[in-house]
Amino acid sequence: MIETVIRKRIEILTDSALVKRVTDAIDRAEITGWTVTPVSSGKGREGKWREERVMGTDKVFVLTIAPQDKAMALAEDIAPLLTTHGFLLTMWDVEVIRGERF
Amino acid sequence: MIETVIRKRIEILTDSALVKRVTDAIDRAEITGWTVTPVSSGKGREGKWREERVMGTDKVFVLTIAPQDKAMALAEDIAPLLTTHGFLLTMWDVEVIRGERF
Amino acid sequence: MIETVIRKRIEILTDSALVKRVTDAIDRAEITGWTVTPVSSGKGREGKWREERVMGTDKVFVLTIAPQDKAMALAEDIAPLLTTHGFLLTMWDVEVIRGERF
Amino acid sequence: MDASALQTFTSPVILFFVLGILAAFARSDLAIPEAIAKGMSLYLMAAIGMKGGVAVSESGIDANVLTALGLGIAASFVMPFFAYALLKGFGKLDRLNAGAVAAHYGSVSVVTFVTAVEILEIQGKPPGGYMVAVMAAMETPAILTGLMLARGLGSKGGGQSTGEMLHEVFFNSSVVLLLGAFAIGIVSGAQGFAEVSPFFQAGFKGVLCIFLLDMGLIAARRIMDARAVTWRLAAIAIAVPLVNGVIGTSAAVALGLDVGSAAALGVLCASASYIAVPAAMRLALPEADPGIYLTMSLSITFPFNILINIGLISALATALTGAGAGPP
Amino acid sequence: MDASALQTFTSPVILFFVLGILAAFARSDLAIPEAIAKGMSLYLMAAIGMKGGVAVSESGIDANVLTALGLGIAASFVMPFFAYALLKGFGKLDRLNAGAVAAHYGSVSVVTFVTAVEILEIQGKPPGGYMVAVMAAMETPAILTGLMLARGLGSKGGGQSTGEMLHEVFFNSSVVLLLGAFAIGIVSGAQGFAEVSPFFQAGFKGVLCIFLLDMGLIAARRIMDARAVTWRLAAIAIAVPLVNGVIGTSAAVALGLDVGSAAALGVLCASASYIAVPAAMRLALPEADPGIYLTMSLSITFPFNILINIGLISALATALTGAGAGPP
Amino acid sequence: MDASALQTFTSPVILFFVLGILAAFARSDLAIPEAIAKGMSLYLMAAIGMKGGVAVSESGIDANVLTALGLGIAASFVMPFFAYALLKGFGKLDRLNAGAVAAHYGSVSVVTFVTAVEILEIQGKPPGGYMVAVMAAMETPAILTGLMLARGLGSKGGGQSTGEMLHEVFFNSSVVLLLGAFAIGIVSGAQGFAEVSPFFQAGFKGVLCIFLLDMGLIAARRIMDARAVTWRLAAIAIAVPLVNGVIGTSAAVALGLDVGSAAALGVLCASASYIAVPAAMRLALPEADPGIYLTMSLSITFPFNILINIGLISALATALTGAGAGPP
Ligand SMILES: Nc1ncnc2c1ncn2[C@@H]1O[C@H](COP(=O)(O)O)[C@@H](O)[C@H]1O
Ligand SMILES: Nc1ncnc2c1ncn2[C@@H]1O[C@H](COP(=O)(O)O)[C@@H](O)[C@H]1O
Ligand SMILES: Nc1ncnc2c1ncn2[C@@H]1O[C@H](COP(=O)(O)O)[C@@H](O)[C@H]1O
Ligand code: NA
Ligand code: NA
Ligand code: NA
Repeated sequence: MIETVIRKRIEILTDSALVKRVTDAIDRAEITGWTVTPVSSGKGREGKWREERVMGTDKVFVLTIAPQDKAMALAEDIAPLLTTHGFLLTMWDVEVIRGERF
Repeated sequence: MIETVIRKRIEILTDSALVKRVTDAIDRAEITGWTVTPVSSGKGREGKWREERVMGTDKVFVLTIAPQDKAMALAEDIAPLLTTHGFLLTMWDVEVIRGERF
Repeated sequence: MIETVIRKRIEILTDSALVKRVTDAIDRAEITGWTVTPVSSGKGREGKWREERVMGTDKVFVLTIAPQDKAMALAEDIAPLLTTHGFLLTMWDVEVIRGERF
Repeated sequence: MDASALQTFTSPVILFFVLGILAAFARSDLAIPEAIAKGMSLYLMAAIGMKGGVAVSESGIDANVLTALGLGIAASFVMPFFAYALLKGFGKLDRLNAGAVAAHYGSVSVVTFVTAVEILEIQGKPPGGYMVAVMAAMETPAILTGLMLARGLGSKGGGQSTGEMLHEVFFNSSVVLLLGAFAIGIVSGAQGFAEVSPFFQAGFKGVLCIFLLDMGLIAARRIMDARAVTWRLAAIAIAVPLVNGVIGTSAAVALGLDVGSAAALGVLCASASYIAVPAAMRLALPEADPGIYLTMSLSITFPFNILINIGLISALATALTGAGAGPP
Repeated sequence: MDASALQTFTSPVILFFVLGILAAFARSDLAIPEAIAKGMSLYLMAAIGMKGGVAVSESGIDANVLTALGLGIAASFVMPFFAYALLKGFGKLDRLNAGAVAAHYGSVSVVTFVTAVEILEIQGKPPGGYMVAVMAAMETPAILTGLMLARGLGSKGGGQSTGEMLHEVFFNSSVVLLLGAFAIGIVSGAQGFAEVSPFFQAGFKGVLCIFLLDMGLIAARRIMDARAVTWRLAAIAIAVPLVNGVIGTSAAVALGLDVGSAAALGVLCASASYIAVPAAMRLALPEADPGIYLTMSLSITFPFNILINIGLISALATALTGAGAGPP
Repeated sequence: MDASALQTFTSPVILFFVLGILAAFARSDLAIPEAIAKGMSLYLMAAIGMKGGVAVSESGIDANVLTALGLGIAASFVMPFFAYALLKGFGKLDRLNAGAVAAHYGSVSVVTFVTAVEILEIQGKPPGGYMVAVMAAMETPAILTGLMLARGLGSKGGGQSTGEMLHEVFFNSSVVLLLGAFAIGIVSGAQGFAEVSPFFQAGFKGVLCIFLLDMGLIAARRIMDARAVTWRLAAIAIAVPLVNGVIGTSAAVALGLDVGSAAALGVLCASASYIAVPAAMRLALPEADPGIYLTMSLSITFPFNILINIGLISALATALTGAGAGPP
């Protein structure tokens, strides 16, 4: 049977203009990589938003797979941004194949 | 160390024309927000679909982070839609930072 | 109360040109369906990539919900592709409603 | 059929559609990004709406306009009954799916209409500008008939409330854009249109080429994946547009429409919706199977109309009005 | 106002904007794909930039150009102070939000400018090509003033470093594309432009129609969802463009600009950014509420300028220069 | 080089490419949405294909066409050997990556060709319409040679089956669209093309401007992120197009092609694929490093060809044919 290991999957909802700050933090945490996926619209405390690509205030998800310790270091590092910029961070355990890559 | 709390993450695959029914249900469950992400194509019991934006029969994911009780209330509320419209609902536990927001 | 069952959610990051190989594997594992979602950019061992739709080297996520045994069969089946093509596979347990569909 | 029918098949518009079909059957990975396809469909509706409005601002509104409008609306209401009977009897569909499919055949396809206008213009029989308004008016009634047939009178089914439903139907994006652009055409007139005609007029046929390339790809791919459509249903998807086309054209000629407008009305009757109605059905009749109604309307009726039926209807209108004799 | 004001309302450009607003209020699902909207906005900037550059390559650079540039930059620096005072006093905003909103009113809206140029050209008062460079130059100074007002001198707030911030502001995509295309227009001149004018010139108004349709939809939907904007703020979103427009136009006339350029400068002063500045504010003042600044600039000031204020400013410029008497 | 070379640098097409490169180096956030870029690339292929087909429908097929086709196909098969030797020897790549890169240099870049045609037309040396078919025919052979070099004869590697591979290669979207549009051009001829020429012809150069803006951005950003490309590989990415261009042009002139067609064939030989071949390599040689082949072909060879090599090849063709003497 194929072998899997447990890693943290972290997903961060962020303004697309601020992706670089998040990925810089991921690089600082020495995580091997990240993936950005698009987001269409949403609602939060600040109301609804959608179709804001023209205004440059649209959002994306940045997701990264990392071992527990690096994941926590990353969360620690970007916690201030969560508060000032209203980012959303969720993380949970996933099984990955070829865990030596992460 | 940064503090995290456990919340449910619910993801609902729905026709993009029906997003409003799902988000209305989320609002009814008094969950603080939701995020919509795009979907490209898929296959289910009714066969494959793709590139259906012109036909208006394309799909999206609606995701929302909520405490256990509200999550269950939401699931209860939209269960009929799952059956009639063939929606897909998955949910799992995630750690979030700044849990007081959800 | 509404009834949920536990299933595996598998997400595979793959080149969009190779989606068919992944979905063929899903069909072979006799899983009921799959959903493809878009990806914008990323960074891995091979460096950054983005906006590569013109070059046809862009990526997508293929996600599928399956019972544990079929999920493992699928993982087993596409493990070689993970190595040769640098795919990313994560999987975790989720609750689903109307579990008889999966 | 005369030389003009052949001319159709050397038009790039039709040839790009054929290219799309062939590419899909050859399993090529050719694909137009969805956002581009959606943008082109909005463009085509805005352009056809404006052009119609400008034409009406020139010609004014006369009895013909009202005749065509009345005929179109009546046809949209009534045609689903005929289709429904065929679908339940010969086609062996249940009530729900028969009603859903019938709605598609009562309603109209914007792109079929647009392609017909191009072909009729090449053949020297341009339809009246008001036909755009007729088209917009024909989108909706069939949806109501189809729902009634599917659900039975009175019952509401698992879908949404009727008020919500009607709102969806009357304010769906294609109706709003077509009628909105039509109104803009009327208000701004030929002079106002001149400013924007390099965009809306000059680019029109080229965009239609690429859009039909995409529709060819989508239609052919869908039929390759199709499982739900039997040969009986396929036969209906050819028979209904044939019959509806003949009836629509004949009625239009009988009521005095000119050759181009009569042919256009015939094409509208013959065409089956694959944009507005599928979306409405997902909302109102979610239990109906898109695998049936989309495949029939998009993958069988649509290509049949584009490649064959428009030519037949045009020839019929010419024969019935005796217009073929004069110079085009 | 004279006949030309009415003419504005029969222009498709304006009518599509109105259609967008009405469709949104009717809760239609009409929507332009985001990628298309973004593409159109890039197209409009490239085209207006090039056209400006070509015009300057013909006319050369004279004292007027420097006057207009100086006036525009000064206005962009200074206008936020006036808006800030009003927003804090009458508008009851806190310092942070008042500064963020003020930055929007000091900066400019490309689409408002583009629409004004179209209207002024219809009215026979085309502004000088160099006004594009003035517009690009006016985007940024107001951001600096707004930040200073919001944060107080010296403090840095929770945002990014000032260096990073300045880089963002000077190399943001609209400044780069406008000035880049402007430079290309100057280098390639009328001859080079001729090659590409079917794309950049002929298509321009049509693209502007569809883009304004989208802006109408977005502006109206935003105001329907809005909660953060009080009547006081709504009043400010009308008053500031009125006052800024009058001041800008008068100053431009006083300094000797021709009627079209003076009106264009007035419109730039009156317009509020809803592209470059909101993006900069999310970076630099993340705690400020986009629900306030976007709704004010996009949903109130922008439609007010398009539908009413451009006409007023044009009339004012004509009156002040006495240009209305001669043939257009 | 003469005045016409300078003229190239005042063409908006080239200037927008330079703007893209500069904007990326200045770390501006300017970006074209992917869907738009993809749509433009499809548009360019459809348009160039049709134009070529129409030209052939006018000129007919003669011996030159077959000469050019044969020469192109032979070049595409043979050129990878030379590149492979250089890449393994001087470039120090392993067999796998050397084969993958070599395939790129044997194949062609559509956009390089399109840009060359624009430049050659400005210089009064338009290539024959059939060169589009030559281009399409040159896409594929190099892929087969490259795979053979990378894998050795017979072995199959970790990739897909050869049948699947060949299908991919012959029905990939650019081959299908180019050849399909070429066939449409032949069938519909100049008359059919006239209907759609405002879209496919008039808009062409403008779309090319924006597309090259995007390619400039992408090429420059990729090289800023690049790590896998050594100075040896960078030198090869300049040397190969230089040598291939000279050989291709000389052979074409020797075989009697006219000056424009010979230059176009030289450019095809010099150009390196960054669309069809990278996609094929991901499928067939997934272990090869895209960081090497994409960076070399897209970020070094492509700009070198656009900015310098097209001009050199054009001058060479003129010198060899003695065509420079006559009026353009
Ligand atoms: N740790 C990670 N977390 C999330 N995505 C990753 C990670 N590592 C790699 N990726 C994604 O997988 C792609 C291929 O990775 P690689 O094969 O390492 O170049 C990258 O471009 C990223 O999109
Ligand atoms: N409970 C939630 N579940 C999912 N997404 C959320 C939730 N709350 C907020 N969001 C997303 O986060 C964005 C910013 O939220 P806020 O800062 O509360 O305005 C919203 O626009 C949503 O896209
Ligand atoms: N097992 C599955 N895993 C992931 N997505 C699925 C699965 N089954 C169905 N779907 C998605 O749900 C949509 C509707 O499914 P169905 O109602 O079965 O046709 C499909 O088109 C897929 O996008
Ligand atoms: Na019909
Ligand atoms: Na202003
Ligand atoms: Na080559």
